[in-house]
Amino acid sequence: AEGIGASLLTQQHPFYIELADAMKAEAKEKNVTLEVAIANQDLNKQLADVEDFIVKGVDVIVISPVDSQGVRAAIEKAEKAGIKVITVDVPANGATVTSHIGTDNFTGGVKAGELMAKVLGNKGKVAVIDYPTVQSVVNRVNGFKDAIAKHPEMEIVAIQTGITRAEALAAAQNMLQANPDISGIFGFGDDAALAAAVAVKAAGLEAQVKVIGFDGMKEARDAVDTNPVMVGVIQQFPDQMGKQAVDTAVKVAAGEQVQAEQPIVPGVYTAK
Amino acid sequence: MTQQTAAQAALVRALKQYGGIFLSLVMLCIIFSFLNPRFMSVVNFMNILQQVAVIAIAAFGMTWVILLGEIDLSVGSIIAVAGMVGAQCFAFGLGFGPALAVTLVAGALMGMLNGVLTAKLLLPSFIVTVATMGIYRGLVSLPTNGAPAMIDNATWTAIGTESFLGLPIIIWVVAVLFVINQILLSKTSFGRRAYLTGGNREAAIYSGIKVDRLKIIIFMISGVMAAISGVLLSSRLFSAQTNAGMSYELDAIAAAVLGGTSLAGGVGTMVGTLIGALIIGVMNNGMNMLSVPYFYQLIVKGLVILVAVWLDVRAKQAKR
Amino acid sequence: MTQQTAAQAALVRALKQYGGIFLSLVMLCIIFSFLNPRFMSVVNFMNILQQVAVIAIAAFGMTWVILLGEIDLSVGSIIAVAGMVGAQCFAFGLGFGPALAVTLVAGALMGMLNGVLTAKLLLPSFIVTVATMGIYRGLVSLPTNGAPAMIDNATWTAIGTESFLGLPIIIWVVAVLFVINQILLSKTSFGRRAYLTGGNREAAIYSGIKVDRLKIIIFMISGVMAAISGVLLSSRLFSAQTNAGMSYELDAIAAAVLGGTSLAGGVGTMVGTLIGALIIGVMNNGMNMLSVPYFYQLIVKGLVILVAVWLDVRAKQAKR
Amino acid sequence: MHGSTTDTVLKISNVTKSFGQVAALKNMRLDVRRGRVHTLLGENGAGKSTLMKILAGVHSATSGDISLNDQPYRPANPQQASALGLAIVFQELSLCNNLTVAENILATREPRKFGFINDTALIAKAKAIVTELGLPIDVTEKVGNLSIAQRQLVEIAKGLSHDAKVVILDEPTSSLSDSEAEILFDIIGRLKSRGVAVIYISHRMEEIMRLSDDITVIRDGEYVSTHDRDDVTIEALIALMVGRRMEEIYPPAIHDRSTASAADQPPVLAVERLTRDGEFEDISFKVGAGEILGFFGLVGSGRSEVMNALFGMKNADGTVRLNDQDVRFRSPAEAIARGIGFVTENRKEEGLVLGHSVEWNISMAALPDFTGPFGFTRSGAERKAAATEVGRLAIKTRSLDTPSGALSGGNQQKIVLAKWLLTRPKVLILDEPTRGVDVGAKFEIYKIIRQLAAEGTAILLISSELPEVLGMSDRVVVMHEGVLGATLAGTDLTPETIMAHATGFQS
Ligand SMILES: Nc1ncnc2c1ncn2[C@@H]1O[C@H](COP(=O)(O)OP(=O)(O)OP(=O)(O)O)[C@@H](O)[C@H]1O
Ligand SMILES: Nc1ncnc2c1ncn2[C@@H]1O[C@H](COP(=O)(O)OP(=O)(O)OP(=O)(O)O)[C@@H](O)[C@H]1O
Ligand SMILES: [Mg+2]
Ligand SMILES: [Mg+2]
Repeated sequence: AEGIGASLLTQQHPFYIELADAMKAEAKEKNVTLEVAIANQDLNKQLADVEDFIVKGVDVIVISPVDSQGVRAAIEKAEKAGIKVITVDVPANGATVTSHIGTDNFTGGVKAGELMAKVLGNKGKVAVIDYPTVQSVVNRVNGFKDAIAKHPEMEIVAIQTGITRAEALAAAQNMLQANPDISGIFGFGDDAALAAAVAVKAAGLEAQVKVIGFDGMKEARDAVDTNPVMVGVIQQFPDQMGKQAVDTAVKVAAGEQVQAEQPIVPGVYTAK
Repeated sequence: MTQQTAAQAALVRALKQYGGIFLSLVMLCIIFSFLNPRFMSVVNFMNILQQVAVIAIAAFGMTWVILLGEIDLSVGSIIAVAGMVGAQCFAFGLGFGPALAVTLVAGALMGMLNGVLTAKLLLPSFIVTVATMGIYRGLVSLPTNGAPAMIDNATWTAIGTESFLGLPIIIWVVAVLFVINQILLSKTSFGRRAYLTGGNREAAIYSGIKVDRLKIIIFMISGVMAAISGVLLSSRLFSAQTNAGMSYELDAIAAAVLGGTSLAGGVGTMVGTLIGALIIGVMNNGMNMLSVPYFYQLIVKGLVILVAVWLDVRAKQAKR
Repeated sequence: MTQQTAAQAALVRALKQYGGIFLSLVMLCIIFSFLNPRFMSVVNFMNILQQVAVIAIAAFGMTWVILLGEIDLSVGSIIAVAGMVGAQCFAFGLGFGPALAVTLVAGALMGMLNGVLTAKLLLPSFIVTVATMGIYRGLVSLPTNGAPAMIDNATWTAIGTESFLGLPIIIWVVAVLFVINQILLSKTSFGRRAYLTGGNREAAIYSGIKVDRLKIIIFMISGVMAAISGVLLSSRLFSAQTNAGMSYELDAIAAAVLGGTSLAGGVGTMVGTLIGALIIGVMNNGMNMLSVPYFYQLIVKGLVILVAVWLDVRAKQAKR
Repeated sequence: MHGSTTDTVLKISNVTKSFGQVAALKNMRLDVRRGRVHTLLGENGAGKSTLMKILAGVHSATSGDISLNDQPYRPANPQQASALGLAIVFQELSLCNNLTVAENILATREPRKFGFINDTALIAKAKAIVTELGLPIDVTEKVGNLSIAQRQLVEIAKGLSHDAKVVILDEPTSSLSDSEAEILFDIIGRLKSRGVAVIYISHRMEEIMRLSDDITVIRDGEYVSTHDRDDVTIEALIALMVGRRMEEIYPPAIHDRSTASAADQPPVLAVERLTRDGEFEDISFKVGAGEILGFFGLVGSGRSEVMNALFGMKNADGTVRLNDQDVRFRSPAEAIARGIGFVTENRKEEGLVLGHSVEWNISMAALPDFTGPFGFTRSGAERKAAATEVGRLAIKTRSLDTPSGALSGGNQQKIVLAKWLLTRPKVLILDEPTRGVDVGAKFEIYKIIRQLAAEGTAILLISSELPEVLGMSDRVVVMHEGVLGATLAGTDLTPETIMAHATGFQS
């Protein structure tokens, strides 16, 4: 088969679903074949997926890496086979790709921190729900910490891991129980933020605690519109990312030159 | 007077039977109370009970299965499917009652498939449920292509968020299911048959127990319990997540085994399982309260499970 | 002439013993070849072998453990720890040889802990290894706080990427380990003791087998095999991932059970396990080649496991 | 006396053994001399197997002295015991079903070449052992595929394959019929002539009198007395063993055997041309109410298979009529519902749930009777019934809550019997019901069987003990290699005719 092979991190998250949908739509538009493989957050599976793409003989491979360093093996294998690689979302480390299209997660984290400072009046204790094994999340949280550190009267009192929505809910409940004076929670993703909002409501702290999320999928944007606890969400644009990835892949296949870095700056979504 | 001594005797007996594991639970609670005074509060215990509900209910079902000497690894996936079935029912326009019924029937059917494959085709349940774990996890993702599905039925979401007579509904559900399972296991012939079959399948067959039917019913119980867990989980999250319940089967098994259920079959109680589930819940909650970093939580949780099971094994040996 | 008939007889015997499962493998290959002509190519078979190596080697170790009637769920975590230990050794300035040695010793020690807790404290191995699964997964994250660690030792990474005599080194490693395990299991009294103990522990003790020591050694074998898997995996990925090998234990168990190893203990072969691992590998690869969407892959994989185990169980019943 | 020290191989004095609070042995003593068969006689639970397990290094004595060839003897494990020259054939089968006969016999002693097991030599060596012992067993067969009697022979081969100074045989004949037992007696004779000391445990008085040189009686874990075989009678031994005199071993028949015939009354159970490929064919018999129909045959003659088929465990062709109605049971549950009971031959695997209490085991087949409204167990009634059975059969147990696995073999057998008595069967199949049961208890069981017959139960009694079949049955069906040899009654019921049909010399 010819065309584009895409290896995506997961298919159980709205961000990646939207990304995949946008890619499929654009591929149809441009009339190229696109095959999608899901790594299910396992780098070894991603490598296997890429190896299988190589056997199948695709023209270009688009990867949303499971891990920025570990993806090197897959990229090198593809390049060795003469197949150009484009990364989306998470950049690759230690290997050069033809182009990278992705959100600047650190900047997004900084924006979240600034928004938090703004809604809390530059003071107060905040908590974070994180997912420490994912590089893009680590960048977001680091950006958030950086921004908060600029405000001397603000303090991060608790960081807990909440990978799934259920885990995030328990983590948020327990953090609120342990630190009843928290006034803000930053969730590394929509799931974490939405779970935190539920926990705030269950604890009856709607008047005191504000929640900010990251990703900005529809469910979270709706929550920002309707739920006063959800004061804002950092919005990524997977639709743009997917479209751009396929466009770039088509250009690469045609031998055209493309930009090595195509950053997509996240937006801040607050209540209408 | 005699009543009091009878109660005392019952307490002594309970302490003997659940001594090791009960001790572990109490010790954990004491340690956490010392480290964080907020741990010991009614609100927090409600929190713990609610957080542990999903695992506890799945563990009740798991206890039956393990009692037979079998295992059900598909429980986590059934939890996810149940939530999704509920969400799809509402998307289809059904009301709360019918949606709940359809969800529980779906749980029973998934359990039945596990049971039939194990009992009738004589496949080992471990491999059957590893396979159906994948199959059900695949199925749950089909309607929404992997995305979560919102649930906006007010009754459904009330289960996970509202209270009744001052207690969260979730806790009522756990309590009622505990009592039902406990009675079914310890007071009925059905429960006795499970114990006997788990103890020696061959002897049970020769004594006229319809082992295949029993096995299928018990896998159905496990499926229904998992489905109820799925209802609670999705109601707490206002949505059906396709990755919901991932690896909860291991927590459910850990709860049952902590509670003294023997993986070889024939031995186990619902009380033990409940205590086991509480240990897991208290541990998660306590460490969150202390802001223990995630990786250390994993380590501590593993160590506590080891110590608790060891205390229990020791207590049982001493009794002999 | 006689040699030929001897070979024929061996083939017939192998077909009888592995008939069900071997048939499944062949059928899968035929189906995939029809659906995608690129499937049937030397390059692709090398691909499959490399992709399945990590699972296959872990499954060799798992076969020993299951043969004893025990289980090792910590294998996936040991795979991750092994990679991380290697990475830390290099960060510490060690060369390839010492780093490899330290990694394998780490694997043996983790296995030993599982074995000692199971054999000496008499805890059920399921719960011991559920606990150590968490503990080891926590440990792997400590050095880098959850981040992956790069590995830039050229020899280490060559294992996963280079070839020797035209065959990828990974495939050599699998082949050598297969032969070693096969001989150890079928031709030495150590292997025979494992069969005896798994078949009837009491009888083994009466026959003078030091069952505890045997159990500890076998868990160590499983730990070392998992560590080798971890070396291969990290060399393929140029890095140690803290979530590496997650839930690979289930694939390893599935491979062993598909290959006819009985979870009740006492029955199993390395050949069967290798075939079982290949079925899993062929299935993953074949469905990728056909661009089967991920969720359908989960479903199909579950169904194929069920059908393969069922064919095998049937074949064994018919033989009787 | 000729008890010189050179003659004494094994000397046991003051040995005590407790399991928690249970004292299984109190101040036991025993002198075993070379070239002699020393029989240990005692009721079920007297402590015989426990003493043997101490000798074998499975248990260690709580206190006391044992010396082997005047050297202190305290084996830490079975391997040490075997290295010191002691071989044992255990009472409970200790074989590995998934391995072959050869692999079992030579477990941990496989012949090796360059450190690897030499399978050819393994099979040859096992074959040599089996042939030397004269056992009719294929050494490449998996033990799981053998009948329980054949497994017993393998167990014997395994125990005797060591070059031992002392050989212990713990109820080796309990699963054997007379012809296999003869093989064993031959072997014992050869061992004796080689100067080996044999410790022998059995509940069969005739063979004890025939085989033994010395007989030691023990009771309740305590030494009673030691006798030269020529100086005692069976009656005297039984009196010492059970602590009272027993007039007879078989209770008198209820009705006169010569006139009783199934023709007078309609049969309760009529089986016609029952056939199952490769196992048995054309089996036909009838049994009337109150009749005891004996089944005799050699090992593997297919009696148990026929009964399994009758009981719904296996399919078979042919017709079965119960009270003049055609029946075809697809499961034991159906058979039990129609009033059939089945005391199976292998109590450990098919009879008992060893981990559960005596009470639960006794009530298990009659569970529907103890089920009240909404499926609740009627635990009061259940306990009362179990207590009654324990009393009636004199089952020796600390309490109703004791796990059945902690009881001695004979008492376990009584539990299985109690379980089926509770179902009040119309037809009761008894497959080796007195296997491993002591004479006192045997008499109790015989009385119960007779009483059941008197109450109108039709009884199928399978036994490999000729005296038992002769003493108990109204008529006897003899089977040979899966076919029905003859149905004998009245004056035809002699040991000679039965054996002739069983061995196939007359057909
Ligand atoms: N492992 C054990 N734990 C507790 N009690 C035991 C154990 N083994 C034996 N006993 C008890 O020790 C006593 C003696 O048992 P043992 O098996 O030696 O009897 P036995 O003389 O061999 O009887 P039988 O003729 O029925 O075989 C019995 O009361 C039995 O219940
Ligand atoms: N579990 C089994 N699997 C395969 N074959 C068996 C099994 N049990 C018995 N057989 C075979 O079936 C035949 C009949 O055995 P069965 O046990 O019915 O004989 P029996 O007359 O009851 O003898 P006994 O009870 O004295 O051993 C034998 O040839 C035996 O090898
Ligand atoms: Mg005994
Ligand atoms: Mg028989």
